[in-house]
Amino acid sequence: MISVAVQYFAILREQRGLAQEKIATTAGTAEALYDELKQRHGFTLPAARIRAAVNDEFVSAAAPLREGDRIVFIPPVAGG
Amino acid sequence: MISVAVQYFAILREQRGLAQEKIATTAGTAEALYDELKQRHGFTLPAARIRAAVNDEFVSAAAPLREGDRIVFIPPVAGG
Amino acid sequence: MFRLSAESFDPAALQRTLGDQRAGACVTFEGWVRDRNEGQPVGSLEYEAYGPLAVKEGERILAEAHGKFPILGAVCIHRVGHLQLGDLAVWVGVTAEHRGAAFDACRYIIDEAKARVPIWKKEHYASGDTAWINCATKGEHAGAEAPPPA
Amino acid sequence: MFRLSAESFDPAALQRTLGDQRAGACVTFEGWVRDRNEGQPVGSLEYEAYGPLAVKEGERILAEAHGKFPILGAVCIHRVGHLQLGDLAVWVGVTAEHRGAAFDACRYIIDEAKARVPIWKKEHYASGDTAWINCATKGEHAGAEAPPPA
Repeated sequence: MISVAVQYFAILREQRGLAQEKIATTAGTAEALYDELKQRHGFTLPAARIRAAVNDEFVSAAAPLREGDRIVFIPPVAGG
Repeated sequence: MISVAVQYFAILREQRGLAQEKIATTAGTAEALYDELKQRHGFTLPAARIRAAVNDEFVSAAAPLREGDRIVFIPPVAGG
Repeated sequence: MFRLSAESFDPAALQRTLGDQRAGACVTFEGWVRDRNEGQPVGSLEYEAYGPLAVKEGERILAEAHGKFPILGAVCIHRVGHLQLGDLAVWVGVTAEHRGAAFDACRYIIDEAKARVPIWKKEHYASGDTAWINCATKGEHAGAEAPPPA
Repeated sequence: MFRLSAESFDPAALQRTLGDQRAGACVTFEGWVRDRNEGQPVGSLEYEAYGPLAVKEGERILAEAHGKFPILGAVCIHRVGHLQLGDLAVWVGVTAEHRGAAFDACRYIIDEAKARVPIWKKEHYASGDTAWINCATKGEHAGAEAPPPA
């Protein structure tokens, strides 16, 4: 069990109802954590459409999580 | 013999030393008139690199000239 | 320079910062909030950014443009917050000796920024509905699923 | 609208005339007087136009752009007279719903204008020489014979 910080933006922030939270999890990867949170909070976007960032850098879906990481799940972007 | 008005721009204006003149000519086409003027005034640009306009519209090199036409010989352009 | 701005900004002033006597060409792109998307009347827009990564990714895109094209300067500023119809949402300016590189790099920067920089757009429709663009899932606002580039 | 201008003009004001709530994209091109051409230091530039035909041909190019690309507005202004380094020589602005058309049309307009509109450019070099660009004949300023697009 590790403790990580999760930040939410855009549709995920609205579906979660808050912008950040601490999570205790046994998920080993960013993708596994997203799937866990999707179940718990009813996120509509499938994991395949989400990218992840850890400590303000993009990471792969299979990137391992470490104690204290700050994780952002990134919905499909639409700048401009 | 017809009488036409010729206007010069850019390098032709400088080589001719004036911006317009009346010409009495037996030249039947724009190109023939350019060749005549090139001889007379020492224009450096060959006829192949000159376009012609008659009465403010582009014409082909073989366009016939008529009494009173206003002719412009157009050196290679370089806008922008 | 890639920046996010919570306030409206003056593109003419930005363009002056690109002034360079070696430059023969300056190409700019402005993205404006338009009054409809995919046929639906739009009333206003919200942009939200994941700031630190948006700026890093934006700077990476500008560095890529400098590597790919012979350009002299490149700047991109993206608004965040609530924007109204006609507002300037994003500005890209590129200078180069010759125009081909300036056009190509400007296009590259806005294409990549729209695809990669973590910024999200929420449309507020005249109907009162809203939608996060590109974030719809099947059955929900399907029209907003894959909007054309704008 | 295609225009020649004997005086400097404000591109920001021109761009405002293109404002349109249907437009999601505005692309502009500015041609600036740069400090060298083909390796030769340039001190200043003169532009001379055959006014009536330049405006007719410029308007034809804008009409062609409207026919070829789904754009909303297009404007081109070209300076004539004696310009100094850094001065704005030509401005093109195009609006469209989507950016692809705005980029393509802006590029089309400046490419065609440079190739077809009867405007001539005389460069004044630091050396004191001058040359009408594209008008050199063999042996005379051969370097200026076919300058790259700028």
